[in-house]
Amino acid sequence: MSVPALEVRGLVKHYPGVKALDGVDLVVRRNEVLGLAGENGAGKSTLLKALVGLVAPDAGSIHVRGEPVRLRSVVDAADHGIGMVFQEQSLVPNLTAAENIVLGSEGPAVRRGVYRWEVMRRLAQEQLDKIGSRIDPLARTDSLSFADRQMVEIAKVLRIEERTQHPPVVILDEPTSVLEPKEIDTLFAQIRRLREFATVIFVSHRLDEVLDVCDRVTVLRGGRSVGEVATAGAVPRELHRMMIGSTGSDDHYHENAATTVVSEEPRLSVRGLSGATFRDISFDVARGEIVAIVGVHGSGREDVCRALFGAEPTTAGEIRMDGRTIELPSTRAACAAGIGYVPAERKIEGMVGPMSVAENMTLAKQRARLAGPFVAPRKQATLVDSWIRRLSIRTPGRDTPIQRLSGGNQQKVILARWLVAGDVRLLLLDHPTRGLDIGARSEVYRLMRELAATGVATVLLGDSLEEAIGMADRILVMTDGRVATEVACPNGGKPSPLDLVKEMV
Amino acid sequence: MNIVLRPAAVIMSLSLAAAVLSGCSEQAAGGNDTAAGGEAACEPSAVRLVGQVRNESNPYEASWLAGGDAFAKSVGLTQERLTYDGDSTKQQEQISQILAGDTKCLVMNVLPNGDSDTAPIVKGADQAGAYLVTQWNKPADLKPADYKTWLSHITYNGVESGQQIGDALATAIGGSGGIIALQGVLDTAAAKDRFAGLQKSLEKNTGVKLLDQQAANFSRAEALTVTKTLLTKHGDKVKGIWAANDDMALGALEALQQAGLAGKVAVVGIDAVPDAVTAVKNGTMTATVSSDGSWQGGVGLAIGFCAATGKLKVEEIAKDNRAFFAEQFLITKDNAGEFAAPKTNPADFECGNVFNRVAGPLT
Amino acid sequence: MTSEVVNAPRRQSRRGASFRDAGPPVALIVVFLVFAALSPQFRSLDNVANIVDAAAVLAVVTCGITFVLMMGSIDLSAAGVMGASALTVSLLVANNRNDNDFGLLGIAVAVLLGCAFGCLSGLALVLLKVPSFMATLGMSAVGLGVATLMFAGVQPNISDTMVKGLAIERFLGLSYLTWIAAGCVLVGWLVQRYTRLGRYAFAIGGAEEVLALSGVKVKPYKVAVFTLAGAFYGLAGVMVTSQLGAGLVQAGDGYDFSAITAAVVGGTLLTGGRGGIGHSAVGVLLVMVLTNGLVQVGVSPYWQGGVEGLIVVAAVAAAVIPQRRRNQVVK
Amino acid sequence: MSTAVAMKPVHRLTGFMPLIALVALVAALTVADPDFLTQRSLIAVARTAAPLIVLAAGATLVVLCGGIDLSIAALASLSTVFLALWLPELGGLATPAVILVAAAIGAAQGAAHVLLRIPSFIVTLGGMAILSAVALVISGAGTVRVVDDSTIHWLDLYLAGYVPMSAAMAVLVVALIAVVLTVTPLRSWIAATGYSESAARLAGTPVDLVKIGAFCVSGGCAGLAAVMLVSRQFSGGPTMADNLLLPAVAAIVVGGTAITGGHGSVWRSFAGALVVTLLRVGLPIVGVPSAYEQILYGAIIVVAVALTLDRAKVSTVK
Repeated sequence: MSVPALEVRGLVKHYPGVKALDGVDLVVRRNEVLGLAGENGAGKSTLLKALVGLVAPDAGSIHVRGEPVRLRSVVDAADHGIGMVFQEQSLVPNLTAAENIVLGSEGPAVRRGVYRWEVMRRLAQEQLDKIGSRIDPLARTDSLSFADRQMVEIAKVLRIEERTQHPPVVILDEPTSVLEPKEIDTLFAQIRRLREFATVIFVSHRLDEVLDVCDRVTVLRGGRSVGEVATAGAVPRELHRMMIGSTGSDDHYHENAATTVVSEEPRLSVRGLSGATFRDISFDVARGEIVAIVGVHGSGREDVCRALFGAEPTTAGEIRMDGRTIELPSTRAACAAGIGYVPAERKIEGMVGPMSVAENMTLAKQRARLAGPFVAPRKQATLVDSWIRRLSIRTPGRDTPIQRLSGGNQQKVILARWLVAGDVRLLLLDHPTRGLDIGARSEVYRLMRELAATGVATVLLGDSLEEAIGMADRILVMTDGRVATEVACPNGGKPSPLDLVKEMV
Repeated sequence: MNIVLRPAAVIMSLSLAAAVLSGCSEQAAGGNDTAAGGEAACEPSAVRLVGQVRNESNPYEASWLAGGDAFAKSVGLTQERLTYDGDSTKQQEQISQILAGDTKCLVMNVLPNGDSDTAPIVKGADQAGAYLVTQWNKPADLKPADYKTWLSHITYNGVESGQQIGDALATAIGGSGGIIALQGVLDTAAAKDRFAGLQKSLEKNTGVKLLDQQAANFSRAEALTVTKTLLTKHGDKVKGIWAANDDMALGALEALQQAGLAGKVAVVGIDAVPDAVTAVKNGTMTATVSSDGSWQGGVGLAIGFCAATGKLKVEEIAKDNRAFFAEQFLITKDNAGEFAAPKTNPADFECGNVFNRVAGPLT
Repeated sequence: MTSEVVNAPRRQSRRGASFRDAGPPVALIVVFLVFAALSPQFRSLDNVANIVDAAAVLAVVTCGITFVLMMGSIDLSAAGVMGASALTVSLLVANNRNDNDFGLLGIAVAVLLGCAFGCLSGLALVLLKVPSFMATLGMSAVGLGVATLMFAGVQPNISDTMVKGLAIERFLGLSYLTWIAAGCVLVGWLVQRYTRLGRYAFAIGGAEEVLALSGVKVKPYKVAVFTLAGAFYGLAGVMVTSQLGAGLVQAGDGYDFSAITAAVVGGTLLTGGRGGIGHSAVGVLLVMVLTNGLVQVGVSPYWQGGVEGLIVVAAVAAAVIPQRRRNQVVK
Repeated sequence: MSTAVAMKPVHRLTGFMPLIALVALVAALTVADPDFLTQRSLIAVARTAAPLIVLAAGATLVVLCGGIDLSIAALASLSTVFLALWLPELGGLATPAVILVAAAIGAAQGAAHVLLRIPSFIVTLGGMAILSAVALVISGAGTVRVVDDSTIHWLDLYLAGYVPMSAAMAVLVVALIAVVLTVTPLRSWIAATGYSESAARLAGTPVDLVKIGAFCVSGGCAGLAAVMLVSRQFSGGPTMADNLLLPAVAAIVVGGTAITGGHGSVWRSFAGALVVTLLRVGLPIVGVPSAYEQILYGAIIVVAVALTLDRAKVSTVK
């Protein structure tokens, strides 16, 4: 058998108080697509960072084609033929695609500090050709669609080929989390094409995807590799069981906890709502109902969601809450009306990273921690601690900066933000499970069900069609800024993703 | 913040309590309250000489400090040089810091940044019993004669100098034609007086027409741009340029040179900085008015030194000498040679001679 | 002055971007036409040449500051660096203080001194992690101190005909200094468009952490950008000296804020990653047209500063309003 | 988790850095001139620093929100003129009137920044020019003398014979702002706005009001600083406080408040203002020549910022 392209032996990494990697072993064979699965905190990110030289391991070794190596930086890793497509896209938005592709290793495109644009365009084109992308290399990156940017990113990583004579190792960290189904298909086609000349490590929270595109999956748990599965014939549940260490519940979406919607006056009633990117939107959400809005990029569903939170201006239409017409000139007005919003971009729009868990949790509903006009430290402590317990948020304490928590726990704090005052009547959830692992997702789902049971109406922009179908009582399909159709989605009568996709395009 | 907050609150409430208990007072307690006031004469070697000007980076004020140094050296002392970058608050801060030290034999020769800065300096010096001589800027209703240790205020008659150079300019352009005026920093007495002088001159020389007036803030660079703009605005109508100081006049000269008008437009200024005197001598500038920086720097300290050492009794200084215009001369091509190399004359600083250059009481 | 994370949630539409780019030139034309209508002297060819001449020094300073602003940093060291360079050059070329007569070499030394100051600011930023606002403010004070030391009480007047000639001699109706400034703008544009330094400065303003992730060592480029800016200030100090015929400590007074104003009015963002030399050149002209126009139409000197401030705010507002968004971050 | 525990001592130390810098500076000045460390001298420093402290404290709020207020000094100058003009007619009411008007002007600038979406740097830069022009015009471009200063004279007195009233007022203002921020949701709102404006807005924080409020307080503080200056100078002038702008900003940054917003406090600016005052006043007093004084000022301020900056809280330094 040939020497593996990449091998990791007994890698250990300590962070203060945490053992992120506890002797991980990993073998990546040449020209295979290896899936890496594991819950948040299983050590995936740390392992990947170690592989591209961003984290120095405390013990253990990394072997590239049998040779032990020490990777000190991204450049070092690239010299050994290892490159990574980062979860948060790592492109400079105000440079051209070509510049991003050659960034850091311009080679002949820059001679003595002077750019040779034609050479650069050619170099970039070569990379883009490899993956069959037809993006204009000289387009500014921030004018490209998200999926196109992902392509640019892959093209950029493939530049490492030029540094070594051997086939490169390309790491894709959560590449699908923000892609639309069609874009995912394109990406998978690219990955299969990549396999012809490269080795791929693929990381995703969506186990079906992992099984779909990978040849083999290694499962991490608690900083160790706990198993390896050949994907042919494997089912997600088996992987899931290995990831969490026990048999996962079949009821991922907690469907049996779904409340029966009693037909009564709707909690939210939208009539003829129009804005810059959407027109004439009308729908109702009853108390305790979860309504999902699905649609491709550019369907306008995000903007509808933001308009309902007063974060996007509207030009016409009426919004009623519990029968009373409300005006939403600002996000503050929406808050006062009992509307809560969990934005998709958690790190930018959701949380205030350097501020504490307690401050983040009470940011929207200050009233909950006040006595008169003053902050009551005891009241705040009791309140925050109780929500930390109720949502089992894993944090060293309420005063820990939220940026030190894992993604799932951060998201729980953001959700708790709307619950602490107990006055939320409508929740707008924009990709609430983006970037969360299965365990954390499941907890968010459970929470949504619990809230629905108390009568909270929910508008959900799902991370995937499956999620929308699994959680929603009703689904609105949006295309080109309009509601194309409405699909009932009761327990036991769920539509299939295919049916929805047909409506979406 | 919580940790910091508690002691702060305590300190706050304590200090408030203390205030209620003890009431307020005019002056900080402690230190020496002996208002010297000329009672006990100081040993010459114990006198502390302080000279304060805006900055050391212009020729006029540099020569002021040099004059102060020369005087200090003549009596075996050194001058403490203070500069405040034309920053009123910084000047006050420095003064109050100086006055917080030993003020028994302190002599200060100060150039207040503007009229408004004089009162607090005077008040502070008076309370601390420091000898003070101020120059140039002072509000009219504030009079040294009302104070014990504010020995004198020296200035030049800005109206007179503004008028003198205005007249010289009028003569140079043959009594008729358009001129432009470059004003100094608008809220200073010097700028206002000098401009008032120009207006007087214009009343007399009816043929001369003031085409435009702009502020160039006593700055050579600003004068350059403003002059260039005014030259294009008024074109050939400009026969002369009146500048409220020499720096601006020199800036205007550069502008004329760049516009190819060198020698065709008459320029006048005030202050007699070396470059301007040279220019007058060469004929590129028409006239300037002397104000002798090094003499000002020396004589202010000398008056204070004489008073501190008891050679000059404050009560005995003639009332007219407590606030006076110093002699100034119109410098034209004829007499420029005499002013080309200003020297300090130690004799000027003898206690008997310090008021020799009094041209008249302040009006 | 913050860096937004790479993938801004809502992209600028391309139309919005072009709006921003078109705003300042349109404002320039409008302001010019307004003054031209109000004052016949303003629209004379002489005055237009005068405006362009007067813009020379500010243009050079703004060239330097633009690169720093593109990175998202700020530079307040122009005043000090120009003062030091003005004194240096006036003491090195033929002058009344000493027997030096180094001519062009003197100019080169002054520019190099500017580089050194810029380099120090940059080093303070990357090594000591002092925000550029403070690092350059401190450097400005140091520059003024050095200049005052060299001044030593006597104004150095230059007699070097070559240096003085730069301000006096004309080519095609504009002074040599103006052509030098035009050259600087061209060089600046080339640097910004065609060199790694320029493109990286732009990229640092866009997403600094991405550069680091791509294995680019950002720090040397930051220092280099400040050094380049210092060179421009050094040259500007020489130009002021040539105009005034003397080395003044105050040579750079006020240029720091005017240059930032010019750059921002031209459409360069203080947060970095947007704008450039072309924008700044338009901004410089806009500021100069305003200054000149207000004098030409006879606005009282008391009010000139205020009216200028008002128009600058209005110009920026006019450029910004078409692309206002409700949830926009403005610092 | 032990992370937090391990961080604490370091964190505490950085919190005290402005204070340490202050003490070090006093020590250095004392070494240079032993006469510097006298009671009277320190009292004079406290009195001197008062207007700067108040100015810096107000502007700190704007900086915490992620903006900058360049108009404070010009606004203080204008306020001195207002006060000097109004004292004869309004008497004791002139002081609150001036503070209110200054606060209103600050709020107006804040509103322009928020509503027109113009960067605060530009709004306040323009504001600086406009306010200066107004001050020049209404004062007739000259100093306005205060003949009867009886109603503001109290600011120039000494509490208990030692504490300058202006300094006590400055401490009071700083403490008041700090206390109000801590015991109300304002601190969370301001910090959230400064760290991440979009996140703050989407959490329903009244970002616009918070910003306008910060500018309003900044303006009010400029007004109060103006009252202190007038009580010290016995007059108002259209350019009187102009030179305090850069020292005030320097005070904020030297205190360790992040110029990018979010992290910092008014107490830090308090210490920063004392450091800057000591540099402005102390260096020439202990006999440093003018040219070297500027060089030292520049160098020390850079080093002081390097010391006080809390690198754990401020990720990117621009």
